[in-house]
Amino acid sequence: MQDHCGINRRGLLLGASALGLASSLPLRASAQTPRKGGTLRIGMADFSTSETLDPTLMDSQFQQNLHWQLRNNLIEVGPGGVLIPELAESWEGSKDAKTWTFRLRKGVTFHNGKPFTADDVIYSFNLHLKEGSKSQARPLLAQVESMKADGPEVVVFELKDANVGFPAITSAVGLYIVPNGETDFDKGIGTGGYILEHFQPGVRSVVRRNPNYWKAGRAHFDTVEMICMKDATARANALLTGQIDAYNSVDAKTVSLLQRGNAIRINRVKSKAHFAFPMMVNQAPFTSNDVRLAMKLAIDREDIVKRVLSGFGSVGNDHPLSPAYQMYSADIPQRAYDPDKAKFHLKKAGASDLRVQLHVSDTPFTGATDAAVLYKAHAAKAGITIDVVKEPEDGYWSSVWSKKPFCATRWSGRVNEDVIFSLVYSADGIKAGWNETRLNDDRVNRLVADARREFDTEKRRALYGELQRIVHDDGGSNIFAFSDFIDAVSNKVTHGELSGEYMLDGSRAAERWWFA
Amino acid sequence: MNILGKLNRAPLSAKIGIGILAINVICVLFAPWIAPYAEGQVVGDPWAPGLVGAPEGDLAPTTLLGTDHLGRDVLSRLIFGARNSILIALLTTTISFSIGITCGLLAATMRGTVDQVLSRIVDVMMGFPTLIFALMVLAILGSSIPVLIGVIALLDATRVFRITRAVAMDLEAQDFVEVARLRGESIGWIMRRELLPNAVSPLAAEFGLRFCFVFLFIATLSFVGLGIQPPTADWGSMVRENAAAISFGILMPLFPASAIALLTVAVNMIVDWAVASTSGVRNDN
Amino acid sequence: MHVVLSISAKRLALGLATLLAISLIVFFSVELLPGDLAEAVLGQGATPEAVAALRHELGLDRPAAVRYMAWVLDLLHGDLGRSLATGRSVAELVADRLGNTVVLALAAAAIAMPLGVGLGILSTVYRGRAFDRVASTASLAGISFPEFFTAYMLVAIFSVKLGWLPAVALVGTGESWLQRLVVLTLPALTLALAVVAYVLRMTRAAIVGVMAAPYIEMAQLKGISPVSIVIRHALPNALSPIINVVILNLAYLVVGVVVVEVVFVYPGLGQLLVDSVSKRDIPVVQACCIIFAATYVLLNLLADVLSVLSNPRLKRPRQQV
Amino acid sequence: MTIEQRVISMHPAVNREVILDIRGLEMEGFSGGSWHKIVHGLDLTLQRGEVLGLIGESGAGKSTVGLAAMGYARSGCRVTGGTVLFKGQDLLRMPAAERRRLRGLKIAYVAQSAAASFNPARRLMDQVIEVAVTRGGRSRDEAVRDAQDLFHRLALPNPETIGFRYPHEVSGGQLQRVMTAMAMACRPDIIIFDEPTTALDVTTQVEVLAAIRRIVEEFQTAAIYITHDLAVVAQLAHRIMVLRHGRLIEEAPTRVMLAHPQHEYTRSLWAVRKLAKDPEPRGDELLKVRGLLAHYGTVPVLEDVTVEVERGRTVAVVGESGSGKSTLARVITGLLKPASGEITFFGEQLPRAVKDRSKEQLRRLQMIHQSPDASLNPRHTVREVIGRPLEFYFGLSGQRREQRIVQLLDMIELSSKYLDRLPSALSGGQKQRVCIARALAANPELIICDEVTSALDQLVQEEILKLLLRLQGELSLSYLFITHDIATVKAIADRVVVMHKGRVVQQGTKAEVLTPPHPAYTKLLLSSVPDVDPDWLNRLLAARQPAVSSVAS
Repeated sequence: MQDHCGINRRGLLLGASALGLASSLPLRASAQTPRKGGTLRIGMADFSTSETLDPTLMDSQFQQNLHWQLRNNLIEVGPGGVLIPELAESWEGSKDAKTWTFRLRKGVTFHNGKPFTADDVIYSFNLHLKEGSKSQARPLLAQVESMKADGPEVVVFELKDANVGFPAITSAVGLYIVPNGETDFDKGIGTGGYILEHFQPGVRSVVRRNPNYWKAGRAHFDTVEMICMKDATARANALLTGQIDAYNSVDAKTVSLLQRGNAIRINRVKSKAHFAFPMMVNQAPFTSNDVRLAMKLAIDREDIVKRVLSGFGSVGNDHPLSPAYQMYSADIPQRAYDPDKAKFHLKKAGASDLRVQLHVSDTPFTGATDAAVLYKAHAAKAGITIDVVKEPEDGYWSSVWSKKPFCATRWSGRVNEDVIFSLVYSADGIKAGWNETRLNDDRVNRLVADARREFDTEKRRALYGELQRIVHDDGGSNIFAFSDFIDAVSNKVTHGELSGEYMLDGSRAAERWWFA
Repeated sequence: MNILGKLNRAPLSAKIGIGILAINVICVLFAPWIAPYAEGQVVGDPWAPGLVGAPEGDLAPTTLLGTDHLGRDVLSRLIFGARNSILIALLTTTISFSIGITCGLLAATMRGTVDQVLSRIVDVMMGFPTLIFALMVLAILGSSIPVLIGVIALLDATRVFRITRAVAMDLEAQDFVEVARLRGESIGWIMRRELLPNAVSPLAAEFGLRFCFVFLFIATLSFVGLGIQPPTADWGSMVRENAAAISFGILMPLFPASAIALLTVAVNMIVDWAVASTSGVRNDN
Repeated sequence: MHVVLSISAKRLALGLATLLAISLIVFFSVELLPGDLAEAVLGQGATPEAVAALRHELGLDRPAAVRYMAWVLDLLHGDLGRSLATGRSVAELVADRLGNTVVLALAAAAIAMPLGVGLGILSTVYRGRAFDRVASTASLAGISFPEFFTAYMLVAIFSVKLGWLPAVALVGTGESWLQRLVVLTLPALTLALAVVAYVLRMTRAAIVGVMAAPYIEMAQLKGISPVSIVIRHALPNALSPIINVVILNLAYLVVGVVVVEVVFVYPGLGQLLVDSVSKRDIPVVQACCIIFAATYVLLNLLADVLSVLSNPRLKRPRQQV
Repeated sequence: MTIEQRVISMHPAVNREVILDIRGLEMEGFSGGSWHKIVHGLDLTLQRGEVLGLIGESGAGKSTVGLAAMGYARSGCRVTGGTVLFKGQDLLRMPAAERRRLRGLKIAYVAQSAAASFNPARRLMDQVIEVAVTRGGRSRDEAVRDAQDLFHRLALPNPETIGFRYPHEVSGGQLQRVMTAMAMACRPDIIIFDEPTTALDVTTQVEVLAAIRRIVEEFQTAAIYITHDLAVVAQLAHRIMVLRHGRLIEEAPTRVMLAHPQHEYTRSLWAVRKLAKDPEPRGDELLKVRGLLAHYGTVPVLEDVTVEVERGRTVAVVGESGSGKSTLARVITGLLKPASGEITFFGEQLPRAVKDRSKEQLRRLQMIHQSPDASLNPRHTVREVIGRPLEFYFGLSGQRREQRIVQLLDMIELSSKYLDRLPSALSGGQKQRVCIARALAANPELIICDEVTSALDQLVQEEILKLLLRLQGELSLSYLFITHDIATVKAIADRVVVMHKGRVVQQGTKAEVLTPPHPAYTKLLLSSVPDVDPDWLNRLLAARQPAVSSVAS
């Protein structure tokens, strides 16, 4: 059977379970007709002075936004996780889901006037694959056996193994399309809605509208300026005084204060990002699933969401999928704080006075230390002693995470379920160094492979449901919370339904928003 | 002379200073008994107004100074904060003065190479931006309270060294030190018994200032994410955590900031008086 | 004048030695930082192979001593190196921001130094009286507030409440000097407030110290007026410590403004340094530290020379009559 | 001007206008936390053109009274009663601004230390003419010319250019004369001279005294001349008032006072000059210094100095400041390493540096410093000061140490009630006694006394010298006595070493050195020591008119 994955079908496929997650005012906003003009100024929280416009390097919010102002992917992820054809007009997979053919959009040109062709796609993807590439997209593309152009408008990907989720991969951060042979990435040449005027890393960027933008009904602003603002209060002050029109990473404490006036609107979006305390299942005492269960039962998730996330998040259920994922299983009962039951499991494991060390710092997420301290208090009621070990913030990922048997972690959302399960919970993940719990369960490995081959949505849903259940019951990770994205926006700015992939409307605010 | 009599004759500023200090000391000693709530207890909505600064006609608030960003009682946290802040500042200043004074006296007594080496080391340390130095050390060693104390103490010690050295150099030129040298006394004895007792008064003034700057430095470090880690209450962090509220017209962060300022002013008033009364300098003309 | 020159030369040599020592410390303490650029770049997903590859590419696998020598040699040729993270020239990266930092420091100094010295002189003239007490207590209270708090207060009042001045100091490319001045007002004021108190107290202390000298009593016995005594008789003798405190605070204004830069989103050198430390972009960290240290050394040198010039005893050593 | 004129002018002025009239002056000083009376109802009158000598020991209140004559009280002092009438106006009751206008213009002041009283940051000329230009109604040029004229009259070298130097570029004696010119700049009615020559060497003192006297007479300025030295005041004053503890003891015209002092206290003031030790024959050699050469940096301060001290004898080293006599002490004690030469003590050669000497060597050689204030640690009690050498050298502790301390106190004639006092609670003489006890505690053979009496009042000087003599007799101590004061030499020495510019110019027994014929420098030195005789200065100036400046500078 050949599956034609055009937008309608895909929308049906993926959008069916999409929840109305954006809590802001999508209806009123989208009812208006977009108006062109004005300068949008955004205060960006996440940036670095050392960043460039090389698609293979780093991954800050600032960079993502700037890339998507200047460049396009083959596929765009819309609100509710819908895949929208971008530079690819359509795509289809072979029956065995190993060959994927992308048909490219015609008549698109780069900012420098060069027409967009299949060679550009192949060059752009190869940037990540070439020897010595540091790209975070590289593991995602590891499954690609070969790429070839079939005329200027068609690109064919041959995969090593079947993967029905491959098209979604092309929407990933980093897989922006740049002109064939481009080496000076800081010129910012792309096919995007804006053309680069000025870029000073760690300070700001200015772009102006691309008059020849191929996408209809997008990129409404004359210019878009992004300003790097590390300090949350500075961002709030700048918005309050009208020096900027929007900013991301709102300090949860100030949300209610920002909402006092009526000039500012808070955009709160449920995200796929989760916080967890992973335990290595191959290290004592976590080799016993009873111990792991006891640890999972001994944490009061509600308390942490309320106190560490100031309520801007939701409780996790010890598997990596939030309701923002298409294949989220609502059937698995929510695990609750139950010290008595935890004691029972401990007794069963013969570890009644369990003492463990939890290695944390605020590097994985702000408040990780607080969360650990709260966890320590919760667990004490189950007779578990947690010694919170405060590790240096710098070097946390290299010397603590995935090295210590019990630590803190954060995972931002991934394009689809396959990526997160294969990357973090499979045997392949152990090889690649991403499997922080060292879970090596044959059932998991098999289910991940099966799901990749399964075109039928409902069957896939069942497979992923089983995966979630296994990780929930037997996995090593104590996934206690999903965070929300909070942006603050001036009421002058209008927009449609918001995407939950990243802050600022999936990092595409510049293209999607307009001034009322 | 008896202390009470001396106190009685102290100028008004010194009396005010002593009063403020006494209140702080009581907070340090008896925090759990006098604070209305526990250190981390959530008592209301975030930034709820207290009796002070509540808009008229509002329901009677349950707290005196309102609540902080997590809804904890500000007064209680101020009282507990006094304990942490003051003890940390005291410990830090004590360590920095021990190091600074020892090295300063050593440099002044030994002169020559020892003096040159110590002075150049201090030059180098002072040539480093303080905050950057702290950032790098804290990045290497991790931001725990002992490391924090050590880093600030070391940085402050450079200043103490300079002052001690200058004072001790003057003293060292006095005949009584020469007498001790001629007697054959050891360096240690000269430092401890001849120089130190006479250097106390100028150093006391510095102690007052340095003591207070520890609060500020910790607050600044926590501003860049390296200070005292929550949920420990300390004044600097309280200012930092709640500073954002100022933009919204909420005065809560003023309370811990004022606590720091008050203590600073108080300590310096006392020090000014102590220095003036021991050195006997008067200004009547 | 040869005395001034010889003292300057001596100080310069000492300063260069200090710089050399600082360069050593900078270089090798960066080595001590846990993790390195390779790991910082690769982040959560760093595999040992990728880290090793990147380290090799960046030359981090050469012995530290070799890299230090190469770095110092380049430095002597005026080459600050290239950023490991971006490959951009460090000099380019630093130039703009250094300019910004210096402009801010000068703006703050323009407010703080005359104010501090002036108030210090007035405090001495009126010492022991209400003006002196108020100035001393207020300035003390002023430095008791953390800088970021002062900054937020100023923003809350002058930007959010009154709307007179911008809340963040965004400097682009095309503004006029007047616009720049407006933008710089609040950050400069914040810094000035932090510095004024020191300058005031030190100025006062320096002059009061001189006021005990016999020549001041002599001036009083000559019937010179109190204001004239402070300005014409005491001040010239207190110049050296005052110059020192002014210059040291100037150094602080250049070097210690990270916090103010963050609050006002001002792209200065401090922020670049802090950011580069966390990113382990070693050449940038080293360059910034050396620039800061050089600033400190140079300003100290300036203070020494000015002290000598202000002191006839040093400027004109005794000749036999 | 001839000598005859000066002699005539020494007669007291009669029945001239009273220019200053102090009645019932009461003053208090602040010490130990409360106010104490320091001047008790003093009366003083000064006529136009008259020079009044005000003498007394430290603490007598003479400076306080001198300043009160300007309506000025130092910090820690206040006027509590009486009137100070200047030309009939009460200085104490007029507005501060008005009083200030009189100072410098009508009443001027010459301070003790010119080096400290000139502003080091400003040129001399600016300071000299400041009042004349700002309030004296003169143009700058006028004032400068006048100052140069005054410099000339005061016999300053290079009178045209000296004013454009900074204070540190001019010697102490010259500065004192420049300060006199400054006082004279506005031709005041009164000048207060507050010990203007006390800090100077005797040879310099002569010149300054001569200059002051000449100019005061030339302009017929009334003056109050404050000093502790009767011999000095005798050369200048028409009339002398002796103060003690803030009270007037005796007042008389100069010649009357010198010839017939009425009061016991007045007589005792120059008693010290009568003390004289009979020289003893040579004894066994104890210390021998041979061919000593020393530098400070590159400047030579001792050149080929050879000195011997015998057991139980006193060698006095005399010389003016800069003669190298104190350096000699520093080299012998090991504080300053000589470039060459050797020091033999007790038959063995002493290591050059103090840190290389054995405890025993250190113990035998003790030193007493000039200023008891500086040589006692202000934070150590008498017990600690005296007890430390006992503990350090002999390991004494507890009861035995205590006994020995009391014994030592007894030797220096202090009672044991002083044991727990801090130096600040002792008088200058008591402090110096404690220093002596500290040296004695080591049971030394030789004590180097570095100007041990020069910071003390004359009466106290005498007591200390007597004490030292007695101890020498009892303990057969040897002293190396460094001093600039010939009277002290006469009082204590067996042998004398005269030093000048780092060299020994003469040495021998006391009789040999003090009786003519003298080498040139010794002669200058001896002749410059003032006599208590109003005609001494006249005679001296007459005798050595051409010679003075060639040898003394």
